[in-house]
Amino acid sequence: NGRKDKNTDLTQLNISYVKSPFNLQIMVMKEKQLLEQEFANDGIEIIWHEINSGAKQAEAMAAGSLDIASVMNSASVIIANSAGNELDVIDIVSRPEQTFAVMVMEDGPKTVKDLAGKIVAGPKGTVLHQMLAAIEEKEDLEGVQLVSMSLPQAQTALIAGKVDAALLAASLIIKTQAAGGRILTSSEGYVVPLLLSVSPQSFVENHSDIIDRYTAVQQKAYEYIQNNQADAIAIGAEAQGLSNIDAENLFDRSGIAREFTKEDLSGLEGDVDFLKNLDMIENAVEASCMIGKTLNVK
Amino acid sequence: MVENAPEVIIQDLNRIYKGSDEAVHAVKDISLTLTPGSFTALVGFSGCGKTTLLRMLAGLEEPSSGSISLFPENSYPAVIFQTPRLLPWMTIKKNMNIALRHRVIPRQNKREIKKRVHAALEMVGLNDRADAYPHELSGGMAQRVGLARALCQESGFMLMDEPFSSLDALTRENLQKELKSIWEKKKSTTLFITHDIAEALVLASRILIMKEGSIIADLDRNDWILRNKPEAAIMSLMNNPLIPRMVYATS
Amino acid sequence: MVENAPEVIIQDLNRIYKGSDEAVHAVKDISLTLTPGSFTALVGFSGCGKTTLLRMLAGLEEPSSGSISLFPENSYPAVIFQTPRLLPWMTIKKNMNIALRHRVIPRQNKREIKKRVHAALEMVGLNDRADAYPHELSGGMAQRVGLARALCQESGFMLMDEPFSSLDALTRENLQKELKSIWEKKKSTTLFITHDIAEALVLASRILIMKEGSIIADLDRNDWILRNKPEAAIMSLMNNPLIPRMVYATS
Amino acid sequence: MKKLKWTAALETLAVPFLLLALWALASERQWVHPYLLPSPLRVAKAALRLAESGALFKHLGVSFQRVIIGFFITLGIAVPLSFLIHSLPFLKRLLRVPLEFLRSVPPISTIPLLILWFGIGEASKTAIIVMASFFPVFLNLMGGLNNIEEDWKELARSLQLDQGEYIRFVLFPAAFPSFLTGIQLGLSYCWRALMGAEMIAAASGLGYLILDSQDMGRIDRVFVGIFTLGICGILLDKILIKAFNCLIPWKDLEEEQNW
Amino acid sequence: MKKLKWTAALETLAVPFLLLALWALASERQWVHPYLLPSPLRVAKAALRLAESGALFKHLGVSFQRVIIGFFITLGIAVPLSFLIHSLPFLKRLLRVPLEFLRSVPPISTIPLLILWFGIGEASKTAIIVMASFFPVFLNLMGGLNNIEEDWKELARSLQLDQGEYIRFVLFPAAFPSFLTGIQLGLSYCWRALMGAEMIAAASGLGYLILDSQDMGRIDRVFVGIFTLGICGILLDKILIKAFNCLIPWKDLEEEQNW
Ligand SMILES: Nc1ncnc2c1ncn2[C@@H]1O[C@H](COP(=O)(O)OP(=O)(O)OP(=O)(O)O)[C@@H](O)[C@H]1O
Ligand SMILES: Nc1ncnc2c1ncn2[C@@H]1O[C@H](COP(=O)(O)OP(=O)(O)OP(=O)(O)O)[C@@H](O)[C@H]1O
Ligand SMILES: [Mg+2]
Ligand SMILES: [Mg+2]
Repeated sequence: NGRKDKNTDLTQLNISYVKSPFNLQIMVMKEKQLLEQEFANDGIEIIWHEINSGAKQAEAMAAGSLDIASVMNSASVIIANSAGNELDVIDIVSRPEQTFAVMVMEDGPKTVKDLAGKIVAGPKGTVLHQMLAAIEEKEDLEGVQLVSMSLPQAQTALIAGKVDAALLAASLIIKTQAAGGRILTSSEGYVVPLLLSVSPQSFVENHSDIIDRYTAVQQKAYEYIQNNQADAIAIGAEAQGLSNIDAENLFDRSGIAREFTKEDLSGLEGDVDFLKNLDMIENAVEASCMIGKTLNVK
Repeated sequence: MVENAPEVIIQDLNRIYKGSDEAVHAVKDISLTLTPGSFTALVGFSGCGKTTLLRMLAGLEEPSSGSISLFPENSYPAVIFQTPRLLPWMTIKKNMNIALRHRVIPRQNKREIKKRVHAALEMVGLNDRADAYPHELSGGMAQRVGLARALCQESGFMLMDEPFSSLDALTRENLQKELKSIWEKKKSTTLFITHDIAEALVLASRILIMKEGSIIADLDRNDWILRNKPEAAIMSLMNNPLIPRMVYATS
Repeated sequence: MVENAPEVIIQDLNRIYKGSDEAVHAVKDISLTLTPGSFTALVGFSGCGKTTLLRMLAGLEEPSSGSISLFPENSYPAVIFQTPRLLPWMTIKKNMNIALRHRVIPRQNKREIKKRVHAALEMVGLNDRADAYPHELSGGMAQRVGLARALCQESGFMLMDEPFSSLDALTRENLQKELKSIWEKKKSTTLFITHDIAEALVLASRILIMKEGSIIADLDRNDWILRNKPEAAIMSLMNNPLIPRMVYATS
Repeated sequence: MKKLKWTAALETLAVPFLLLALWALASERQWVHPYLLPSPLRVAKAALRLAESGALFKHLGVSFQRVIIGFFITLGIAVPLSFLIHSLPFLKRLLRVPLEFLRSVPPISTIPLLILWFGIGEASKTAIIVMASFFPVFLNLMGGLNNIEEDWKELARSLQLDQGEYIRFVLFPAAFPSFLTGIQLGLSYCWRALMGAEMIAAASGLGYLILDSQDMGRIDRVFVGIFTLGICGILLDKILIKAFNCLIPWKDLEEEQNW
Repeated sequence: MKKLKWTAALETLAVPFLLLALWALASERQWVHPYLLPSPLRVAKAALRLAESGALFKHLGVSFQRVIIGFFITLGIAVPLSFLIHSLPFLKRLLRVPLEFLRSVPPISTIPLLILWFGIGEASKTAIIVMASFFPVFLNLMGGLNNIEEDWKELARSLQLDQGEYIRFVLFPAAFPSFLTGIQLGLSYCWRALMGAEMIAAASGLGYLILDSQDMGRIDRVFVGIFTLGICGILLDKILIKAFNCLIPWKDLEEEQNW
């Protein structure tokens, strides 16, 4: 009953709408209005906010402007939590091992080993950075120099021949391929990136039923995708303004996931260590503390 | 209509400019009373401090020491500056209008304002140029607009700094007559700076001669010294470096 | 030194201003020759077109029609404007200096420039204010600086627009004398606008009377009409509305 | 007269056409990678596609509204504030340091605070635009007000103009040229600020179009966005000047325009 | 006199202190999420940490250099260009459209082109700064030049000043108040542009510090960056005015300063 009271205060639900890299569940949920239908009877209005950046979603949640971040990468979640912005993982969206890649131009380094001593462009402190660090470690490379820039700039710098390699994701991979680029390696075998749904801890505590219903809807979207793959991909293509072929390509790389597993949890722990080792977070956080109380780790 | 004309009492007035090169003692220890409704001319060499004195009376310059008192206190002078000072972004008519907004009561009385502006421009012979902008006027025309603006304020206190300097002899003579007749009707307390001694003699009942910041002579028009060849007399007074402070008016 | 003084030939000169209210025909069909080394005074009512004519001679205003020719062609006038036009961001000395940079050859001759500036300021009695800024001067002082600036250029062609209008009688008389003696030495072709007919008679050998844009009389100082009461004669000429174009000089 | 107009138009458009030709040549000859410098034709096609689908107009409309609102808020703060500061010296001493401080702070650096105060809706976007365009308007107007000639102040005093009349008849007309520079600069900085503003949770707008196209690797659309911004900037500037021209009869601003 | 100075300082610092107190109170009472508004103490600690490690000075040094270089390039282009356009009207007609266009284009939207032309080194960062600060300087100077009184032009003509003397003695002094507004605005926009500039492959600089800290959720460091920018902006402005004061003896700029 107490819960019900809290529900009645809630007249709107602010959710971020993150399309890229290729978060098909979210796109299906929004385009098919699954959440709107779910909450229609409670008089809860769903408000979508298009925010791609993890950092900005974290800020918006701290400000109370955002209740659920539909997709955040694990690094952003850890960084926010470490800085005292308590956010809980409420669901998994995908493990996009194929979505992130090191790319070079045709005449660039031939193998991963050739990256030694090269200049690589990409965003610092993200899963891409983590991927590069993992490659360096695993392949025992020396002198790889990361120049920090955003993805579009990294792509431009690569194509303009100003850097030897670039860390890219999703659409930009396809576009770079079209522009004569080549995938040197994806993150597969080096790191498992995690894309997660997140909500402020206070919100999870006060509105666990809402969270449950949200994850259930996301589950429904997942099932819809499995059962009507072509339709779903068409929705994604429409939402992102891509051709169906590109969309399918992206979908195949997106590694969409159904449930948060024990491996994911240890992956999250690994991410914490990575960020800590690079001095990008000050306070280590327990991975388990970031798991929302509603989340069922399988 | 002397009720509107204030009495002006100046006591030990001094003005020292701290210039970029040296300090200039522009007005030195001037004490003076302008009786209500009097017309006083102020003459003196270029740079002797006439404008400075007038500006202090107009409240535009702070005295370095000394005081200026007006009775009644709320008297406000109509000022003619040494340069015409017409706002370049307004037509002549508009320039005149804004001078009247506070003078014509009730303020809403647009017709009265219009009438006065018309009459004043008529007097200076510029009615046909009412819609021109200041930069389209000749030097003398601009000066006449400045005069018209001051006269149409119908103030009981007039401060005029060489209002006729850029006018030809005939226009000047006509305007002197106009000014005289207006003053005769209105009897405003008037201080009139001029370089033309004949003009001072025609218009003023009292003539002050200023030199190096001081009033060196204070003459009444009926003074014996002005009986014959008054111009020569005034010139010689102005020229005499020895006179400490001669007040002929009292003699 | 007449070699530097140009001959000025004005033919069918017209100037029409398209003002914001109405068109003004400021100069009407003027044809005129100023002989080399002559001193000509130009008198007329306020707004009759004197300044416009002078500005066209100075090359500051385009004629609407007609032509102005100078012999020799490269003559450049020293101009005294109706307002002093001193650059407010420079001291008096600097204002004078920049007028001389092109006149003193070789240009590097700083000493010569200094000497001339000193002499010119001396003449107008403002040497002690050489380091003051224009806004620190009285109206008459600023006008005298304008005069000094034009005179120190030592040009063979002088255009002066009421250079003494804000000066007291004595200063004016002194400067008239100075100007006369300079002109006598240098014999520049000079056009001198004034409102003071006595001044025109003292200085000029030829007097032009302008009315409503036209030259209505062209008098030589020795003309019979100026034999007695010349001022009254000129005034009556100026006033007569019927005279079409009287050229007395030739009579 | 007609001929004159022709040559004027020719001169005006010469450089743009030259640049266009150069661009066409550069992409034709593949001097640079065609991905980074798409051909004019491709950009035109992208523009057409965006226009046909109506997306371009939606983006434009949204951004236009933001620019207008932001600009008028800027005017609404900067104009009264500068007149107030001009007439009340203690306000100047009070506000000097905070305003000087804000002057060098990049609006986008304050996004966390803006989100905190204004949320992620329109308000914080508008705040970015206001911050970006405030100082050109404010400083220019202050400059204009402070450089007014002493003569006019004295005249106003001697004519006993009250504060309102003084502002209307003397202060504002005298400061007007500077004010004009200020609003022209301010308006451009409104357009420019769109990118920063639409970084915050936007789903449409020209800034969003550019950002999103960059993310999606659609450089042709980035160009469409840039051109739309540039052209709209020119047009809005013209309209604004015309509007001010109607309000202020004593000057022909189109001629007066600083350039 | 001493007392006067005291009250002046008090007035100047009143608002900053008030804001500081409010901030302290807000974070003490936890009116807002401490993640978005860290306490003054935490910000001070972060600043101290950054200062101790020398990182802050490194960032500051790098950014300062970029600002200075960018600003002088802006001056170097805008000043001669505006004088040229002022004296050669055909140049105005030629360059009008391209410059009007650029006026509303956000510098950061051109990053792809800048990377293409200038690479990822200092040049493209400088280009961003120049683009951001060019128009305030240019438009203000144009405004100043075009609003010069006809009287002075005539005087210059009648004194036969040559072009150089005309510029030196007449044009520049007359346009100076506007120019001053322009450079003050330009300088602030240089500081502001650091964020955009240091988006391009930077590893240090205050803009980078802010961006990186935003990404890393270190809002306390964002504040350190903002404060450093704001304070350095004030200081550099003061120094610049002093320097100009030495160059230009005819005015006391510190008093003349628009505010
Ligand atoms: N820029 C202008 N635009 C329009 N009309 C003008 C302009 N300059 C002068 N005029 C008009 O031309 C006529 C002649 O003016 P001008 O200045 O030549 O007179 P002036 O003889 O010098 O008079 P004053 O003795 O008063 O100086 C006047 O009617 C004046 O209004
Ligand atoms: N703002 C100022 N700063 C410094 N000195 C000034 C200032 N105004 C006037 N002076 C000086 O004060 C003295 C008197 O000037 P004032 O203008 O009163 O003379 P004036 O009698 O009106 O002369 P004129 O007949 O030439 O107009 C002059 O020496 C002048 O240089
Ligand atoms: Mg005076
Ligand atoms: Mg004249």
